[in-house]
Formats: sequence, C-alpha cells, structure tokens
Amino acid sequence: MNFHSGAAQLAPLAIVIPIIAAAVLLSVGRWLPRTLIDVLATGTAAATVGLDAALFAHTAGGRVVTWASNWTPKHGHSVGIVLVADRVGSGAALLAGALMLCALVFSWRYFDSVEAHFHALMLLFLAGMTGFALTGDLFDMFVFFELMGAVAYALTGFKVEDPTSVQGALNFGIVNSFGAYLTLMGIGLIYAHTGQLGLAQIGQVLDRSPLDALVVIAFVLVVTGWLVKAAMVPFHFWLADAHAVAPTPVCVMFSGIMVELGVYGVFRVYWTTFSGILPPDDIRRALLVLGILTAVVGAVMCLMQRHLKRLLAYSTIAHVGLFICAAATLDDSGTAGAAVYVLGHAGAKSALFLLAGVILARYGSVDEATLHGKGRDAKATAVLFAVAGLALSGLPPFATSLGKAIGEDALLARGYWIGPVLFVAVSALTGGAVLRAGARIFLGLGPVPAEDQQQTSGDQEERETQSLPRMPATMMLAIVTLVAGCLVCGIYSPITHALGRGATRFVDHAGYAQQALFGRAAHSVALPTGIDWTTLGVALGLTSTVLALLVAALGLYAEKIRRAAERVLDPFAMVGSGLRRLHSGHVGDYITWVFIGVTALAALVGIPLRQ
Amino acid sequence: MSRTARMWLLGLGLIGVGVCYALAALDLPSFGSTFHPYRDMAVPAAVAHGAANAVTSIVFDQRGLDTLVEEIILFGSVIGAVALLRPSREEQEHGPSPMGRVLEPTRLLGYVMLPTTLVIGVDVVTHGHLTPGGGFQGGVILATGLHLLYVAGSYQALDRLRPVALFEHGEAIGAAGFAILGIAGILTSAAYLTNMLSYGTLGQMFSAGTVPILNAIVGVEVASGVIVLLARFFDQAVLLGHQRESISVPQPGELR
Amino acid sequence: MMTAVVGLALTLVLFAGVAVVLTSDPRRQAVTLSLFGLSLTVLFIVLQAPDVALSQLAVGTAFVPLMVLLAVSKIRGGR
Amino acid sequence: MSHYAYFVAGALVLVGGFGIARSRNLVHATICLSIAQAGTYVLLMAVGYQTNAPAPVFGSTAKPTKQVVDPVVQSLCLTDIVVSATVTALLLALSIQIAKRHDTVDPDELVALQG
Repeated sequence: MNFHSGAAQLAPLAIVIPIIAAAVLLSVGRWLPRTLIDVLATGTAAATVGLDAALFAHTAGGRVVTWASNWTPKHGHSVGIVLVADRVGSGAALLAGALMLCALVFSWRYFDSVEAHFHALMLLFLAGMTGFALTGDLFDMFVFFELMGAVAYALTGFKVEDPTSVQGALNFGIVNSFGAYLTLMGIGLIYAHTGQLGLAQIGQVLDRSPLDALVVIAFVLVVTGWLVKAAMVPFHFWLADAHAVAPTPVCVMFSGIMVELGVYGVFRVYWTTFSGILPPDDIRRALLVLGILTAVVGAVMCLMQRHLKRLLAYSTIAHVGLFICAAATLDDSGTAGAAVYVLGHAGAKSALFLLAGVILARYGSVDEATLHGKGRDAKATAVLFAVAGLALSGLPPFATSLGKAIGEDALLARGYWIGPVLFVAVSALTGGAVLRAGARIFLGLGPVPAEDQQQTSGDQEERETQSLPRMPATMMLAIVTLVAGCLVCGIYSPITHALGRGATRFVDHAGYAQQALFGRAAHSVALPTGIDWTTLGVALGLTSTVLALLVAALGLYAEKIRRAAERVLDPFAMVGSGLRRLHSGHVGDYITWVFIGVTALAALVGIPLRQ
Repeated sequence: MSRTARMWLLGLGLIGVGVCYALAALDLPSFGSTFHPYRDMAVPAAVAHGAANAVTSIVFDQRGLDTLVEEIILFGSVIGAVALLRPSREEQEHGPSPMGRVLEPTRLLGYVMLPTTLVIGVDVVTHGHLTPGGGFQGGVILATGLHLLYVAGSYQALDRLRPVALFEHGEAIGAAGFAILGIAGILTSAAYLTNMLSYGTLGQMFSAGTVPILNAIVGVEVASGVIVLLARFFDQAVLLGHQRESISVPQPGELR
Repeated sequence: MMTAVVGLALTLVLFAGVAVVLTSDPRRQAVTLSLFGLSLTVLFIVLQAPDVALSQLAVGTAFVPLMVLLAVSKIRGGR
Repeated sequence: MSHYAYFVAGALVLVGGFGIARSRNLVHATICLSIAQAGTYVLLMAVGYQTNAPAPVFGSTAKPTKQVVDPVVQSLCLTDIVVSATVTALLLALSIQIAKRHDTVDPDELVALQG
C-alpha cells in the first residue's frame, strides 16, 4: 500500500503552481513591462505542462493517487479529499495545459492588456480545469467546476467595450451556474443516501444498495451541470453566445478542452460511482438519444452561420454530440475513440479559432459575407485554414479522422449502424461549413451572400489588437503547432495506444476504487480492439472529406439550386428557420430549456427502469 | 420564443423537475435521522487534531483542498469583477455625487458601530478554530464593517482608509499564502496541505496545528478581496459618470 | 417543540424566497433579499449551524444586498 | 412532515429558476439565481440535521461527542455561500456593463445574439 510516491506530489503541484503565479502576477503585474508578464504567464503554463506530462508518464502502470492533507484511508475510509490521476484524467489536464500554452503564446501580440488581469485569469482557469480533471471527490469536482465557471464568465466578458460580449458572458454565467446548482442538489441527495463524497466511496456504497428513484434522479441532477458545460442539447444555448463574443485565445480553451471536460465529468462520475447500480443499457440509450440530437442540431446550426466564431462554436456542439455518442457505447473502444477524437478536435478546432482571431486582427470583422474575397493576399493563413478545415471534416491521417473511425467502429460493434452515418454526416456538414467560409474569405468564390437581418453578423466584433498587416511569428507558431499536433496524434500510434489502455482503466469501476481507497496496484490492461487505422476507417474518413467539399460547393453556389428546389425543400427550410429562432439569446428561454432538458433526461433514464 | 410559449414550456419543465425531485426526496432518510457516516469519521478526526470547532477542522484540515479552491474562486472573481468594471473610454471620474443630508443619528450610529464591527471581525477570525466563525466570516465582517463609514456619510474617510492597491496585494498574498503553506506540507510531511504543526490541547488558543494560521490567511484574503470588490462597485455607483455626449451620434439636422 | 420551530423557520424561508422572486423592482428586491438572508440565518441557527449562520448573516444580509444596491444605482444613474 | 425541509429546498430551486425565466431585469434574474442557490444550502443543512443533537462546536469546555449535527455539510455550505456571493458579484458587474452598452437590462430587449 503506497500513497506516498514522489509522483503523488505532481497532481497538487500542477493545480497550485498556476494559482501562485496568478497571485504573483496580480500583485506585481502593474509594475512589470508587458513582455515580462507574457514570459511569466507562458513560463507558468509551460511548467504546468511539464508537471502534467510527468504525471501522464507515471500513469502508465496505473493511477497516481494523492490524498490531500495526508488523510490516507484506513480500511478504505477517509475524511480527506483524494486526487486520482489516470491516463484519461491526466491526459485531459495535459491537453488543457498544452492548449493554454498555445493560447498564451498566441496572445503575446494580443490585447493591450490592463495590468495582468487577463493572464492571471487564464492561469486560474487552467488551475480549475486541471483540478476538475484530476480530482476523485464529487464535491471537489463541483468546486473546481465553479472555479472554471467563475473565471470563464469574466474571461468571456473581458472585452467590456463590445456590446455583445457582456451579454454573452451573462447568459453563460446564469445558465452555467444554474446547472451547477442542480449538480449540487444531486450531490446533496447522494450524500444523504450514502453519507460519502468521494467518487470511489460513493460507488462502494451504491454497489451494495438497491436501485431506487433517488439514485436515478441524483445521477440525472449531478450530470446536468456537467452536461450544461458540455453543451449537450438542450443545454447548449449559452455556448454559441459565449464563443461568439469571448476573446479568441479564450475560445480556444472553451472549445478545445472546457466543453470536453463536461463530457469527461459525465463519464467519470458514471464509471466511478454509478456504473455498479445503473444498468448500462439504460444509460447508453439515454445518452445516445441526446448525443445524436446534439450532433444534428449543432451541424444544422453550424451550416446556417455567417459569423465565423459562431459557426465554429456550433461545430463544437456537433462534435460534442459525437464524443457523447462514442463514449456512450460504455465500453473501452468507444471511450478510446472519444478520447482520440477530443485530442484531434482540440488541435483542429483551436487552430481554426486562432485563425479566426488572425482574420479579425487583420480585417476587423469575422463575418463571412463581409469578408468575401478580402483574404486573397493572405496565403499562409489560407493554407492553414484549409488544412484545419479538412482535418475537421475527417481527412486521414489526422487524429480527428482516427478518433472518428474508432468511434464508428465501436458503435458498429454494438449494432448501431446509425453511428457511422451520423459521424460521416456531421463531419461533412461542419467541415463543409468551415471550408465554405474559407473559400469565400480567401478565394472569393461564389456570389456575395445577401443580407439577412435575422442573423448575428460578425461585423460588430471589436478588434482585439492593433491592425496587423502580417501574421506575427508567435501567432503562426501557435497555429502550426496545433495543426501539427492534430496530425502527429493521428499517425504516431504510441499516443493512441496510451489513450486506448487508459480508456480500459477509465471504465474499470472496481479497479478505480481498489487503487484509490486501498492502494492496491492496478492490473495491467490489454489494448481495446479496433483502435488502429482500418480500411473502413480510412474509407469513411475520405467519404466525409469528399462530402464536406461537396457541402462547401453547394453552400457557395446553391442559391440557384435552392431556388429551383424551393418547393421540395420547403419543410426543411421551415425546420431550419424554426431552429434558428429557438436560439434567441434570451436567458429566460435558456433556463426554460434547462428544466425541459432535465425532465427529458430523467424520463429517458428513469422510465425504462420502472418495474 | 414568445413569452407565452416560454411560460407554457417553463410550466412543463417545472412540473417535470418538481415531480422528479419529489420522487427522489421521498426516498431520503427522514429529516433529523442519525444516519451520518461521514460525520462519524470527521468528528473524531477533528478532535484528534485538537480542533474544538469541528466545522473549522473540516474546512481547513480534512477538506482543506476544497477551501483552497473556494478562496481561489473568490480571488478569481475579484480579479474578474475588477477587470469587468474597469472604467471604459467614455467614462471619467467626477468626484462623489452629493449624497444628500445624512441624519446625525445615522452618522453617529455609523461611527459607533465601526470599531465594534472591526473588533468583532478580528475576534471571529482569530477564534475560528474554537468558536463559530473563521477567516471567511470574519473577513466579510471586517470588509463590510469598513463600509459603515459610508453610512456615516464620509466617503472621503472611507476612501482614505481604503487604499485599494494595498488591499489588492493583501488579496494576492492571502491567495498565494494558502497555496504556499500547502506546499510546505509536501516539504515537511508527506502530502499537500498536511496539517504539520503540533495539534496542542483541544480548546486552547494555539491548537489545531496549521488551522489558525490558514484561518488568518483566509481572513486577510477575504477581507481584502471583499474590500476591493466593494470599492469597484462604489467607484461605479458613486464616482464614474457616463459621458453620454461623447458617444451620442449627431442627428442629421445638426450637421448643417 | 423543536420540530415546530424548525418547520416555522423553513416556512419563513420559503415565503421570503417567493417574495424576493416576486419583487420585480431590483431596488426593493435588495430589501427583500436582505430579509431572506435573515430568515436563512434564523433557519441555520435553529438547525444548530452557527458557523453557517454567521456566514449567511455577513454575506446574505449585508454584502450581497449592498452590491445589489450599488449596481442598481449605477444602472439607473447611467441611463 | 419528516420530508418538509427537503421539499422547501427543492421549491426554492424551482422558484429561483422560475424567477429567472420570467425576469424582465437582469439584476432581478441574478438575484433569483441566488435564491435558487439558497435551495442548495437548505438541502445540505437539512441532510445534516439530527434531532436534538448539539452544534459541532465544542469550545474549550464542552466534552467532545460524536452525536452532533453533521459538520461536513456545514463545511460544504460555507463553500457554497462563498461561491454564491462571488458569482453574484460577477453577474452584477456584467449587468452594469450591459446597461452601459445597451441602455437596457431587460432580456426581452437584448437582441444582439440571435440565430
């Protein structure tokens, strides 16, 4: 029994180093030149990446368990808080650190920052995400969730001069906080029922208790907060508002990892605490239904956008739907697929957001229609945009394509033929929308789209820098790193295999408790099936890429076709505009949808369980 | 969505969630029961570490990590609110607006209550491990108490007593202090945030190890943070005027 | 006896909460919110939670209503 | 009667959510959010209550006993109160900025983010 290895110190350090740096920055930031602030913040992010990487390396043989305040358990019981780093958790922390590093490098030439507030907030945001990924305690998860949230609201509204910015931040703040309070209600219920707060400890009690309404509702309420963060339909409304207005480096963190941490939270809580009592078939069906809905709504809304950051935000919603579907297979292969997909998506989508930031810096707008043909001279930006767009649409050998292939395979193995269809369709639609926007902006293809008053245009977006005639080297470096990362994770199999084995550990309910509470060493695990490139995977990836190009072309030249087919497509157009009207930017609507969503989730999970 | 549609949908959602919650609540142990497994472990643990106030022991010792993060939430929110409330380009300071006559009794009440509140605040912080209260409660009392000066009608006095920059440092030092004391736990003992000092005798001033120190640090952090936060809100409400002229667009007729 | 006191405090909290939500003018809401904070304080004292009661008293009856008042006066003054 | 406290807690959350959804003022909505959060305090405290047990504070004289009201939920509730205050502060700050930029804090009139 060993809770005191040197590696055990890594997890708390990865959480508090950014906190200490943020405090230092706040205190002395006003006297430091901007360059030094940048160096300090970037250096801290790099140090955190180093700690996370060391932690990730140590999780090869099992989980790294840390009992904070040294309250190591006796006979599996403790009053303390445990941090449990496994492959998936420490991988998420590592990804958060790496994205933060890229975002901070990108922002070297960004913002005329007021003192060091922006940097301090970003570092606290990193601390919150790291803690959420590493903790093994349900209430501690809530606290880290709130840290992530509070800092994120402030970061979203950071451009206070921008009218839409503060409104998006407020919508985000109210909906997300309300979700968090529902989570806390769930925690209260489960605490009353089990008398425990640790994930593993609660799981141990639930393993031995009968299934009743309380457990079902507690599960639904607990995951509601995480699902609001994950932007699952119908909890997703805040996401597009917040992404459309947040500063570009912040969008990278939101789309690249924060939203994914919501998905992580759902499955972490399911596997460690509820998987011994809630039947997997039931949970799988419920999550698949909502995951498919999320993917479809996100993809359709994405296609209808002209505000570049909003377009990317809806594509994130669509991809979250796919992550949920993959992980909802509730087996190791599907979980591995989701993990690889998240990794690849983080690279491609973050690069696209940064490119949108570059476009904003250069042309003072992120509106696809306004920018028509404006980007003809920006060769490097155009090439990177196209590559990232193709990666998003599932072109092999990018990691997005590999993750998609593994997910499709896992869903097929469970008999869900709809899996591959959905994955290909969503990749084609979202990738197509991105490529269409790119073709308009950089190549000037297609006619200039007509004005549409109903839509959020990207013209009011406030510049975040001085006007930049050329892309600075630091921005270029951040973007190239992200795209390259997406490629490397797709072709360098040790990374995928590490995540695959990690997924097997992630879904090991008993093993988690044994190691966290009793210090027993983890079993060695085999690689899940189907996590390498297959002919089918490559073929489906190529299919979605070709379809994406087709979608882009249709988007550019469809005006005539659409008019011709107007009568045939009329019902679809009505659905589309109805769907668009639901995204009203009204916080009252959003809260109403939270209630509907909770009811729907509870019905999906609970009704089939009634005897 | 129209208002009517929203209300209908909301009604549906409220009924749905209400029914779910009621079903769950009916399965709870009845109110006031003796089923508290965590309590059964936490109270002996608090006593073993010499903390006469079991709540404070849980807050700073057993579940100290939660409290660290909670303080960081406060820290981050204060930075966030300060950043969000920074004066924008079209605003400028224009001295405190006249607040009207403050009644003499009110003014007197403010001046009398101020020292009392501050003493209570310090007492609540320093005895947090023994009696109800602690760094957080005491910090809020101290910070809010200081603003009784405003009730006393003296914004100038408040402004002098409240060098905001200094309190920003206090806040940062408090936040960093908590985190760094945690690292000291790694260096001296086995784990982050370990309560590494001697536990003393239950009920004594110097007991419960690091708990009183953390309490004091949190007191500094919370008092400073709340002062900075309130200062920013006061600046907005009292000092900053909105220069409407500078942003108003000239009407077509005026251009001639 | 104790049960009746707890029940009374809970009812007080519930009514005060509904009153806050139904007060549509935020300036008056600062007052009802303060009363709601006070009723929660009473509930926590009755439920043998002096630490929480003290927190709630400081935050719920003084700090938060004060911020609300300041925000409302800024929002009104700015218009 | 034995579950009354739990129902009050749930009712506060629902009432708070109801208030946000029909709110015509963002400051009002922010306050309603804090009412919803108060529901979580009440639930936590109700869960930790034990009839006729004393508070978990022994002072320098009282003899420690295990039969006290659950101090764990009280600690959670303290955290919860801090979170509530800070989130309220942030949302109020955002409301002030919205009022400056849009000249209104009525969600019905804020139409910048659609589609």
